[in-house]
Amino acid sequence: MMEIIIQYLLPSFVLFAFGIVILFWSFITSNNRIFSLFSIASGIISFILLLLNYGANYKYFDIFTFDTAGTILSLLFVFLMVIISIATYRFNFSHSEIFYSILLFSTGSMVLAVFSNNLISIFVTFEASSIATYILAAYPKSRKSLEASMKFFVIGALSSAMIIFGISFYYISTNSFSLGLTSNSSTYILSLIFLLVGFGFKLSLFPFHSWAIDTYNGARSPVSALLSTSSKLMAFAIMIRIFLFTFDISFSNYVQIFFIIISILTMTYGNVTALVQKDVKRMLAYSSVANAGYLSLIFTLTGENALSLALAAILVFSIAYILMKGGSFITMENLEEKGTTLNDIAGLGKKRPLLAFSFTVLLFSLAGIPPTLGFMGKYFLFLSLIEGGLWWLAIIAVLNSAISVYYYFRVVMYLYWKESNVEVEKNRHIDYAVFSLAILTLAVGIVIPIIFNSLYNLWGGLP
Amino acid sequence: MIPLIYVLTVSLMMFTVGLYGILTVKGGIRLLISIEILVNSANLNIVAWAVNIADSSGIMFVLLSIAIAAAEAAIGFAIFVALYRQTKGIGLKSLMDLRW
Amino acid sequence: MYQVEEFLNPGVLAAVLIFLIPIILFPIILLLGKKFEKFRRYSGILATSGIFISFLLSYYLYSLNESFYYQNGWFYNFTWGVFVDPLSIAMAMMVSGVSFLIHMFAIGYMGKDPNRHVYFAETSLFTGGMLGLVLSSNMVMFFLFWELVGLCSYLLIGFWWFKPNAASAAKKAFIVTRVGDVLLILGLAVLYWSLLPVIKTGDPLSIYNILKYANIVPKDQLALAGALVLGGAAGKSAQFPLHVWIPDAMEGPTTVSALIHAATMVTAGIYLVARIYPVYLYAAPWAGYLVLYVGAFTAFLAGTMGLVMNDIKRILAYSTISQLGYMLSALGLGIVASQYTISISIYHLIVHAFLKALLFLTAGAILYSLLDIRDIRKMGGLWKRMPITITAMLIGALTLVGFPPTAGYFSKDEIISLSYYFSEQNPGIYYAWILLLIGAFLTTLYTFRMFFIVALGKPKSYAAENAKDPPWVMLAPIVILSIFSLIYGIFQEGFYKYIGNFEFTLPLYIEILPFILVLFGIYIAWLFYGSSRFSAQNFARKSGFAYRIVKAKYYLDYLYTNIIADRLIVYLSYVVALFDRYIVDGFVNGIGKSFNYLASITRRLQTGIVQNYATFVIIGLIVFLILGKIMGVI
Amino acid sequence: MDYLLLLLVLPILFSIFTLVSGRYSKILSLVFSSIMLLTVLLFYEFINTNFTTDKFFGIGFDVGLNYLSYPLILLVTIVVFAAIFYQDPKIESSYFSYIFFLQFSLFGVFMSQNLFLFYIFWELVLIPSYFMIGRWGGPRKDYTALKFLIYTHVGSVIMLVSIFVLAFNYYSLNGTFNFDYNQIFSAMPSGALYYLVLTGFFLAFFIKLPTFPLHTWAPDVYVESPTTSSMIFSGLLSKMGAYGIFAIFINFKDSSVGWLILSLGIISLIYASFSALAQKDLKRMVAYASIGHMGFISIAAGVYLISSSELALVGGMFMMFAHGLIIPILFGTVGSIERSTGTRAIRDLGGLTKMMPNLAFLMTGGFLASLGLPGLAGFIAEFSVVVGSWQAITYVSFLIVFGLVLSASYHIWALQRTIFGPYNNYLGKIGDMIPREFWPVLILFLLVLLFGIYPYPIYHMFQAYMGGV
Repeated sequence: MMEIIIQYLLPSFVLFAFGIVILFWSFITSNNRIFSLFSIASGIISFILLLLNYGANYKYFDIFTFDTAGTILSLLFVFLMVIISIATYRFNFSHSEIFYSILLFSTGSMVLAVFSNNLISIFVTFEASSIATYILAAYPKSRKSLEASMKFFVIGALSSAMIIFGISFYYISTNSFSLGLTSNSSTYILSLIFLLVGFGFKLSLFPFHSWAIDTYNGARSPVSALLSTSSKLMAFAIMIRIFLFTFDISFSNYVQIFFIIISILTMTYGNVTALVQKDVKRMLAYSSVANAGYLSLIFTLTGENALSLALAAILVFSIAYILMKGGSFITMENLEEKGTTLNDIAGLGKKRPLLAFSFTVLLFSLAGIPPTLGFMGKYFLFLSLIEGGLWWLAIIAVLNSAISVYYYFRVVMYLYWKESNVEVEKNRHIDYAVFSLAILTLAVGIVIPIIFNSLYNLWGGLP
Repeated sequence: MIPLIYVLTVSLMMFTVGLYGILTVKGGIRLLISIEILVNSANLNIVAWAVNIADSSGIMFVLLSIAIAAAEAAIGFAIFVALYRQTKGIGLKSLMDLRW
Repeated sequence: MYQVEEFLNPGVLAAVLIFLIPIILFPIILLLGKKFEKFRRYSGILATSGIFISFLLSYYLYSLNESFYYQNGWFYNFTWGVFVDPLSIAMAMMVSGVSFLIHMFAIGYMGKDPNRHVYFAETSLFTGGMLGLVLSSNMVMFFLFWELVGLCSYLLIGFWWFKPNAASAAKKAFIVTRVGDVLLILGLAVLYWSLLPVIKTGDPLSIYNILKYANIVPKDQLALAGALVLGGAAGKSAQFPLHVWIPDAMEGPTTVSALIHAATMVTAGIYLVARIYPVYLYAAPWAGYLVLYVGAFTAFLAGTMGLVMNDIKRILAYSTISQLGYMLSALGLGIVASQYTISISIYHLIVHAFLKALLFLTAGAILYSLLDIRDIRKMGGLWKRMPITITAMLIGALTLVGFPPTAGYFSKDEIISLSYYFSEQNPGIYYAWILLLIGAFLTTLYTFRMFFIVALGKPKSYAAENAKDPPWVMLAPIVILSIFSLIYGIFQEGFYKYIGNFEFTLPLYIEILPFILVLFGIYIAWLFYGSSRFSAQNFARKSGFAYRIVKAKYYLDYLYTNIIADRLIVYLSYVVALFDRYIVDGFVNGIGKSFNYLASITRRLQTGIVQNYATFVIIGLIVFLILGKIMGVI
Repeated sequence: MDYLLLLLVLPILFSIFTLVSGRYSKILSLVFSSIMLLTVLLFYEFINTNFTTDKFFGIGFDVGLNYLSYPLILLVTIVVFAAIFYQDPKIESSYFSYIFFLQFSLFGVFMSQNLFLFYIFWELVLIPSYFMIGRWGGPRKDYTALKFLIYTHVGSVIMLVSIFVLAFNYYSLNGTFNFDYNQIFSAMPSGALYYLVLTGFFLAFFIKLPTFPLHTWAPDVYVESPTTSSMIFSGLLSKMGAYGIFAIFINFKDSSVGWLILSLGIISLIYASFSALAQKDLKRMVAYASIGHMGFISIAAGVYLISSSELALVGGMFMMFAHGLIIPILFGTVGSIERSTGTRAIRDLGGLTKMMPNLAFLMTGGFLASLGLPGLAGFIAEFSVVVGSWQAITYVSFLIVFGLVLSASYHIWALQRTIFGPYNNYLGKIGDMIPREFWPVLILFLLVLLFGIYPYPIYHMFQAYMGGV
């Protein structure tokens, strides 16, 4: 028993260990590159360890289920972490060891969170990652980032209180913290609502999204990359386990209607408001809200075929989402000093061809232009909507993505045929990081239809 | 043995108080306090039920959540201190550079 | 009539070469003339000789003395090929002959023009197109050449493109004829669908099939097709109400007017009706009446308008229109009486080609020596100064009015008598007879008005005083044509036999009635214009209102040009353009704008104050609780 | 037949080569495009051959040539060759790589055999077009590029939803996914979903075509682009819509739809003629002329849906080929007028024959071809459509021929104002078309003449396609 569970916990423990090592190493040197190399190394190690566990489906009591979907997601988290560490190789701030160690801690706890299958473990891991990300958002303690982190923290604390309430109601109605239990009492529904509020904050669904925009905008770009992708997908995985595998059993149409409203509002709000953003980073923040809307479409589905298709599709969407959103934010990192408005990125195609090209590919992917991965993600997601009979919802979704094309391609316009005299300093590492993401976006996009079959029923803990 | 309903009522009161605090207070520290009240009302909920059905896992959860709340409070306090260093003051209304 | 299978048959080859040679000359002359300055001098000779060859070839076809057709797949189930029968042979010989003579004249007439190579290239292309038109075996191919000659007329009217009148006249000619052409297309469409079920396989629009199967097609469909085709014919042959373009077309060189707008192209419409004659013959009767009365009315109307013109070429233009009306009404008569009267119409067509070419060439000669003065009131007393030309003109005039023993007497009076002959069995034709009779009188009147004013009296301009006969290269065609016009009458019998005879006899007083009218008309013209016993001005002043209407061409030009084209269409187009800009496109842009507006509202939610965000969260919570309450699960 | 992939691989390679080849790219791209021309001509052997991979969810890389797609691919190659030959001086080296990329995506659109692949290539076309408009466009290029992008993209995404609906309907009927053109339409849903599917395809194709209420992107795009792009866009982008209609949309065997698109076609024919008549800008007038011609395609499709008249449909197909050859001539001549005189306003021109005889010749030829003069390719198409549609719609045909008269009138009017009449001396001394403008346009014109007199080579392919259908 013990040695098996160790094998599954090891990837995240490696991250924790390295985080501590980095903290101690900072007594020896304060060289940012060493820490970055440390985190890259740890990332690679835990990546390999995760790959070894790939395909397993192992339940540790009702606390963790180590299923393949979770493995895929955590592989993505670790991969993004490595990319971030590569991109921030040239960081020159004081106490960058804090940044890296906390990056490792948060990623590790996220890795645990996507596996956890019990409200206690979910709560603990979720809160651990949230607390870590509060600190990350504050880094490097500039006024903007502090304000971002403050807002993040206040709303986060509020919603963690909501989560505890939700858990308490769940506990009251089922006398247990383990998922998958049903009840017909009204406290059960209360717990559903409170949990929805609590986790919807992390996923930045419509009424609970406001913090996200300011935080992604104010925080340092790699941090925004982490927040808008990894932690969001972690919350998403948790919500799948809670809502699809638990509440859907007895109150499916209730969940469905909630999420139809939420997803429509979220998509539309994000896309429409992004239209008028002059600041690219803020625009990306809004678009990530919109993407949360796409993600939450899965909860509107009922029916065996539709759900199994959607659960596979959501993995494709998550891969696409991590690659393109993370890449876009990391691109922003390069402009952080000069400012990230449209005028600042103008003419990037001439100054930094490689970066501009990669960013363009990522934007195409965000806009859902085939054959990029972003298109495939949306494609399979909407396919599952049609399968579930919600074709009108699918139409709303595709119209939303059609709107989004406007602001993505306006950025491309500024990249390539607008001029500005803003000087952008050269940073090879960011180029490589973003370029690798862009290439992956294209390559995986082409192979996805072939490997899509293998993405079916990878979620453990299905009722 | 206090009847369950009393406890729950108290927790409900605490909940409303905390909520009211979060929505109204001007300063950051008071915000932290009201969040603590909120969290603890929930904890109280769980504890009461755990005692009611004599289940240890509830107690365990509450212990964890108290610890986490403490950590959270610490972080929040740190953030507000750092903010105070930057801008002499932690009035919540004064921090609105990032908007629209 | 038999089908020739193989292409390499002397008859077929000859028929193809007849129209291919002049067409091929077009690029050759154009390119050579563009490359070498000094080739241009010879371009006229090249073109003329090429057309002479096709004249010889058409004579060869005539000598073969057999009618055959050849057709080969073109596209879909349409075919291309040649259709050779007496009708087309006669037309081909007329076209190539007249065109040959006019080209010869043009060698002198256009001799000084810098772009004469373009002129001759285009005229030879035109001739090729016209020959192709008369020889084509399929209505689609026919239509191709039909439009080709229309294009050439467009280009040649606008030959002096720098003159604004010429440019606008060319535009007018093209668009007015285009109206007819689209009607013709629809007519072909009707024919196609009405013949398709009848013939199991093959080309519904091949002339052979049309002639063969017309009798078993429903009558009303045939009538519809006939009416639409007649529209096309009216456009090309300037019949009412599409006659307005020919007078303006006189802006082009006179030789062009002679060749295209008098002798050959304008007769294409008549040829079209004659070509698919059975379609009308077996159609519902109203089609026949339509043909007849369009023709007769045009003959009358154009005669009246010819009376009041002062531009010599326009007078001739209106007389052309009225003569075409005679030809058309000749066909119409036959149709109404269901008789085969093509020969009479075509005979008048050919006679008219000679005499009108003659008249136009004489007019060209006059313009040539009067330096392009076209107003007859500035002429006068030219008989003394250019005797040969004016004598030829007199011959032409006599032939036009049908003065025995000129050819006109045998052709035109035949039609009038025919109308009377048919009106005996068929009273509906009676009015046509009246119209044609008056038309004959009017013809005499305007012709001799023109002749007297031009020939007699005193020169009324400096140029007129020292005018003289043109060089021989221009006189020769005139002389040849006048000889033709004089003696062609003797071929009447033979021609009728060749095309297909239709004989009838009438009492003498009817036979000579037109002749009496002609004498009367000449006398009146003499009274007014020869010996100015009466003054035309006074007469015009007395009949003021009628005069004004006629002078204004019955306001038809005004209606078409000023009201329909310049007012209706243009203003409508402005309205449509504004609609496109502000409604259709405005709607599209409005969607974008409204989204931006919406965004400027929604972004206000993002106040930046953390407690508002907290409030949103709480509101969301409450809303969901209420929703749960509504759904009745709490 | 694996050779087919060559048609898709070559343009991509060429576009990469031209991208890296720097200042040699102009000449290189000319060489490449002529190579493409030869290749496509050789591929006449491979008509009716397919290349397929094994399928996942009915999605495979299935490309093929048939009698409908081959003429279009030939057209694409010819027009691209002419446009590259034309070489508007505004454009830079990297432009050509976009052209070849566009060629690649167009080939994909015309060759793909299942709807999924079709959609992918259909959307892929947007990217090079967006860049070509935006980077080398006129003063309003940003607005135009984004308008074009959003407008066409909205249509496409709704088509995507309809493709899904079809696919799932097929799935529910046969238990397997299948996106093949010929089979997926056997599973046409009923009720609201039917109209959804209809709307999706309708929007996608008729926006691209473009047809009356959905046309406003086209004039902006054609006018804002440099001449080379105008030739390519007007000649080829509209053909995507036409191909979609003929290959896919006519699978809706529904006569009421037929009446709808027939009336839209007639309206856009007349409407475009009126708008063209009102234009002050010669290039914009030509743009509207192009829209008017596209009306014939929807007329043909509508007539086919009403009465399955093969003549009309084949005529419409031929129209799409002829129009692809004719419209570039018009834009080419207008472009050289603009280069030479510095203006496009009809008011400022006049009597250009004096200074630019070659231009006068080609422009007259192009305009006459565009108004459907017999002997030029446009006539064959218009004649087939009008004759073919009589039986189905009898007297409605009068509206069509009214549109013909209108189009004739504005073409002739423009000719009279620009190249005839007195010469406008303010233009001063101007030169004629220079060789790089003259030859491509002449080649196109000679092709138009050839196919006007001897349409058989193309016409029989479309007929064979109809025979196959």
